[in-house]
Amino acid sequence: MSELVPLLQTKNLTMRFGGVVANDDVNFTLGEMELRCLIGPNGAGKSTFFKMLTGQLTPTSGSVTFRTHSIAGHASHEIARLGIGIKTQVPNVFNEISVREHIWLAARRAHATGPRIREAVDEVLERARLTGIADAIVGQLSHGQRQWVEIGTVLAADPELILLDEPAAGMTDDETGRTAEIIREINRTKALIVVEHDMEFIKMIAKKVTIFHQGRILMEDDCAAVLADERVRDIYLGKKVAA
Amino acid sequence: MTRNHKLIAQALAVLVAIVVVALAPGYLDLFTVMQLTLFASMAVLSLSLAFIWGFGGILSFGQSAFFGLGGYAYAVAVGNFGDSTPAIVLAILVPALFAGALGYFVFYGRISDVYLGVITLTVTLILFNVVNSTAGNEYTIGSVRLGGFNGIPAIQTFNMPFDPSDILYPEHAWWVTGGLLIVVYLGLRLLIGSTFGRIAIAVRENETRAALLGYDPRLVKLGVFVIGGAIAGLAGALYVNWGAFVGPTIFSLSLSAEIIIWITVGSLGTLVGPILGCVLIQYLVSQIGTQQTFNSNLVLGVILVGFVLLLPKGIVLSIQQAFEHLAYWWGQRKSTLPSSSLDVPAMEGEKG
Amino acid sequence: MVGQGCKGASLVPVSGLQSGLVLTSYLKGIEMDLAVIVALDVVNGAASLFLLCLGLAIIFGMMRIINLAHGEFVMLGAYATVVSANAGLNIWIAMLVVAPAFVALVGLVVERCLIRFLYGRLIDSMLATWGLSLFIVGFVTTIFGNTTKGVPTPLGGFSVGAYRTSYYTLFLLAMALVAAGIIYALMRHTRFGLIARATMQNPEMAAKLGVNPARIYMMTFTLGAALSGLAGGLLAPVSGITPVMGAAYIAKAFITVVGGGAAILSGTVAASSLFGFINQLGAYFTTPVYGEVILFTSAIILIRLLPQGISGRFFKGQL
Amino acid sequence: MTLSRRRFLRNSIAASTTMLAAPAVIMRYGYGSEDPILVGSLHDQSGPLAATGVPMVDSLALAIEEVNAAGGLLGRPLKLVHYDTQSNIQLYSQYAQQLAVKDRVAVVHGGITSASREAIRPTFDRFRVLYFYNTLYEGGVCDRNIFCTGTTPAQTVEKLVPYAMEKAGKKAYILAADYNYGQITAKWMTKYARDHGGEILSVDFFPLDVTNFGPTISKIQAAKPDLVLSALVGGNHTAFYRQWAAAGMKGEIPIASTTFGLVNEPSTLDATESEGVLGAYGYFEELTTPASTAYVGKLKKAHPEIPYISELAAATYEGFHLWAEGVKKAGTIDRMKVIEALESGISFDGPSGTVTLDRATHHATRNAFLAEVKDRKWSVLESYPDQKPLDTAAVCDLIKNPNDTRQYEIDI
Repeated sequence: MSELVPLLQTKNLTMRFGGVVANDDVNFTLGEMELRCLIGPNGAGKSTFFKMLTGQLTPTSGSVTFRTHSIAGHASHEIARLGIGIKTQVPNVFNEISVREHIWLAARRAHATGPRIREAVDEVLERARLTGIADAIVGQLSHGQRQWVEIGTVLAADPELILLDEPAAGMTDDETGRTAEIIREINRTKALIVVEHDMEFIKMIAKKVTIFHQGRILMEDDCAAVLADERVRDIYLGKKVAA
Repeated sequence: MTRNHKLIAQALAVLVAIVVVALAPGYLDLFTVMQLTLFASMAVLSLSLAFIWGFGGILSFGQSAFFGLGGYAYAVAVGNFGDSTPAIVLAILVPALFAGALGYFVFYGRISDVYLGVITLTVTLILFNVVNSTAGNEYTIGSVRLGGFNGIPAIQTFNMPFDPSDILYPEHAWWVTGGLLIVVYLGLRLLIGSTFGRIAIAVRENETRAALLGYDPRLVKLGVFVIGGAIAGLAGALYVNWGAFVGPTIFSLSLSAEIIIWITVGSLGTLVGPILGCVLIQYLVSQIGTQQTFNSNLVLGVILVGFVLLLPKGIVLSIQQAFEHLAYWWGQRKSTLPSSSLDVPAMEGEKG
Repeated sequence: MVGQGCKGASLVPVSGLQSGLVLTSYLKGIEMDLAVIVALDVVNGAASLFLLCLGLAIIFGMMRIINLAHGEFVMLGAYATVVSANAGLNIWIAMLVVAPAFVALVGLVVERCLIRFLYGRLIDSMLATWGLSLFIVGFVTTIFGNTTKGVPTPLGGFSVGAYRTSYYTLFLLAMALVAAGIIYALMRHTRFGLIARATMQNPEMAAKLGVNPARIYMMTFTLGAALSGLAGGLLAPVSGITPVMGAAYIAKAFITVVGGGAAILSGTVAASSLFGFINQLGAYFTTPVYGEVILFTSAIILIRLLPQGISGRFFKGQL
Repeated sequence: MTLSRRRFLRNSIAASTTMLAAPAVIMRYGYGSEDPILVGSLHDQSGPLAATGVPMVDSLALAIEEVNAAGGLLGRPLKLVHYDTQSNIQLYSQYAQQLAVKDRVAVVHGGITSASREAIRPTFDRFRVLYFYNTLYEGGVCDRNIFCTGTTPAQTVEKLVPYAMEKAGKKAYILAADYNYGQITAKWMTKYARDHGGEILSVDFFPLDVTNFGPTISKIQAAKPDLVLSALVGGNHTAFYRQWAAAGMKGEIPIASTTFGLVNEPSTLDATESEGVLGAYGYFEELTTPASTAYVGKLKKAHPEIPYISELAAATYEGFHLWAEGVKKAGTIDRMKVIEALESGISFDGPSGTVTLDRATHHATRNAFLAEVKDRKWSVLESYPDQKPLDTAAVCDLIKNPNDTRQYEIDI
């Protein structure tokens, strides 16, 4: 995909916690309808990056631009209304609410009328294969099911940009395949950023991959090139990087 | 199916409540009716916190601040206007505005958890101290002296709307208070079922998730808090109407704590529970005072501790659970998933 | 400022005038001795507040349990002191040994019979301890009646210039420092302290380290109770001893501990110094009523500015 | 709001009540009026005010026993109906309704703080139940349905302040509890000090939960008064006397108080802390008149745990006997007839001497005494016979305005 029209752009984005630098001078650009994978070892700063994109953290310095809106430091709900949705790393759901209600809460922001909302809810339930447990209480579901509830919630909100933090974690092979399928399907109309550790999964979906290391962007290239890169292997094997 | 059954059961319960309220004065002696009036006004107060705590996830240690403000607003207004009609309106508006200001300060400052509790508690203590030191003649609003610790005595009670010469009899005061309790209960029930109520529950369950879906948790909580404040203010007016008296002890720490006790005893996350808990504890406290054998504190303390240890979920949810187990035993239910509770119970202690 | 000539001219605002007078003379810097005395009052206020809060802070900081029976623990400490001293025991032993030991024992029993069922349930634990506080008040009333003969303040007084104050003020300050020192050493240099700090920062981590959290909680609660008892013992000679005396302490202690934040020692020291300072100065320059109102207002502002308490901002991860 | 609709509402309500009222009539008027005459009592037996309330109830119970032993009133025995108000104003209102509406007592004795009295006074007015308030208070209540038998500032403070100034000097520093009693008493102290050429250096008020008096003690020293006048109230405030002594101020500046010793302060404090404090009340346990020793003997025999019998207990005892005298004179327990009998100048010779009810104010003309703490006991120095409630009399005339129900704040 082209980068002619940046959907999302960060400039010199930096986040410090006391003495710890979680993100350092990150310059990141994402085009409309692009699908990007983020990889990197634990502590590389991927989740912090996501939190700054969604307003959960205010960057120490630098800017985030979504289309024409500068969103760094804005409240989460304002950013969400602009059209950024996120599935966080740990299932982040409403435990005491039914699955249907859960999806409904997301769908009613995206659709104007009652019938249209109900339609959208049924559609998402079907797509995320949640129809059978639509009336169950989320807190009583398994970890994998809750992952799907969260993915469904993000889908129902119908955002322009979807951030997925480890969507396949804890899923069976079958479910992982289905997730990849859904991601490709979404990507026909929307942009996505996906954080994942599972290289097999990356291979299923990735076009372009960005590597985070120690809070910075180490490299950015298409999937095959990244996987072939010496430095990336070193990082994942825990060796020191000679760069 | 079960949802419909539940609705029918609830509608029946409300109907029974209306009939009981209407017929009570005919069958009970006057004192019992007056005592029920008190309990009903306190139950409205209980509902106000039950709503903001159980459905908004906001634990206020200072709900009595709004209750007291409502009581004082009513007393001052009725003393000046001579008509209870606008006074009741003010008793709702003043605490609602105050809750709005306090809520804005708190929620937009991202204060939560136990810190929120401390702020609400402290505001109550300030109100107590301030009102307590208004004994002098100079503290007069219109024609009403605030009276400091002694409070405002002999406050005019409710009259027929816009007719100050027609003061309500105790029986009528009961109809008004009991009726308003039902109205507040129904109103809250509808509100919880409405879009706003469902969003409020979502915010209670997971603020971050709600925000990431585009809901402003601060605004939602502020709305819940203001509604709770307004209801508590109404309860204050009803309370003053019952006792014809208001004093600064209405802002006391012990009343604030007592409301929390009512709700826990009755079951947090329900609306019926807090009403039950309130009436039960109030009745108990007044019964304890009629015996001389045991120190009142001793008895109340034992009961409270016993409740927390033996029925931590409160009466309503415990009974409901017992019924569900029974039903399960009789094999009447096939569902593999245990059903949710009547209302949505809050998960305390798991947050943060 | 109002001049001296106004003395006794009008009735109602007298106290305001007088505080104004004291303020001017204080600001003139003439009365050095008065300044010393006021400083002593302020330090004493902070030290008493610190002693009163420490037990609550340890229990809250490490167990996330707000012990609403804290005031009653203080009261039990005072009663233990008074009863044993009136029975002929040396006052110092009564204050420094009997009071903390007795209340520690009470704390141990309470933890075993009540608190241990309530870990992780903040609200339930508050309700249970509220019930406990009522129970203790009722129990003590049943045994000792509504009032009890106190013990006289030991040590006597001394003069600073034209002013007199008691040695006991200095003793309280010293005891606050000693208590802080002991807790610091305990936390820094013992195995219990190490585990306790780990528990404070991450309860799950501590459990993974193979420590039995139940035992740590039991010891912590007992320690907190002992410190509350010590505070009661130390305050017994300068307070009115009644079964309901605890009620006067609980709100202030609660606000101070939460204002201090999660770091037990630094947070409590900072918050009690700040609040003690504000309260005493407020009481001195205005009236005790406004002293309290000013204290409460500043507590609200503090929490608004620092939603995690003082230590959440300045002493993160410290003791 | 149209009248006709409202009237319809009222009518239909009335109709439904009559229809449903049948069983209630039986329940409500089922009690006969024979057998015991019920005497209501509302006093705090638990909570912060318990120390004050317990001796008052004991004293009331003793008085009832005495009357019963002598054959009762109007040939009927008396029965005490007591509720523990638990230091909680709401319970005062609740139990007041219970006594008035359910138990239908002939008279109520009770109320400790002025706030509790003001909470229940309208209830007894409304349900026409005679009410006796037997506590020392700030004065000014003007209501034909209530009799206040305790002392007011004109009876005690008026003696205490000049006496203390005579002894110590003209410059005084006032400490008072921060509620109505303290605030009004402080005004009276100021007035009496001024009247006798004295000067008030400062008036400081303290919330009831203040326990640290360090800054106050410094402030007092900075002001250098000859005398400290105290209207501090309750267990927490007792701390002042202890911290005062601890600072070594005991011998330096004398203290006179209108509240010290009302509960049992001299016996709970150490001699070094209480020695020399001056107080003036309507009764001291140490009075050696035969009536006083007999009363103390009986009460302590029945309730040996009472630490001290103060004016509060004695006035309750005397208040009850005054009511009994009124009933005897009226020959009925009918409220209005008893009030009229009591207004005819009824008096009773009690432990404090002769107590007479004043018709215009419904307060008591009674003896006052001034005493000093010596070795943890009061030593009575002066007695002032037949002190009239002049403060309340300045604002209240129930002969002229029988329908008055206000509590006046007397302009001083």
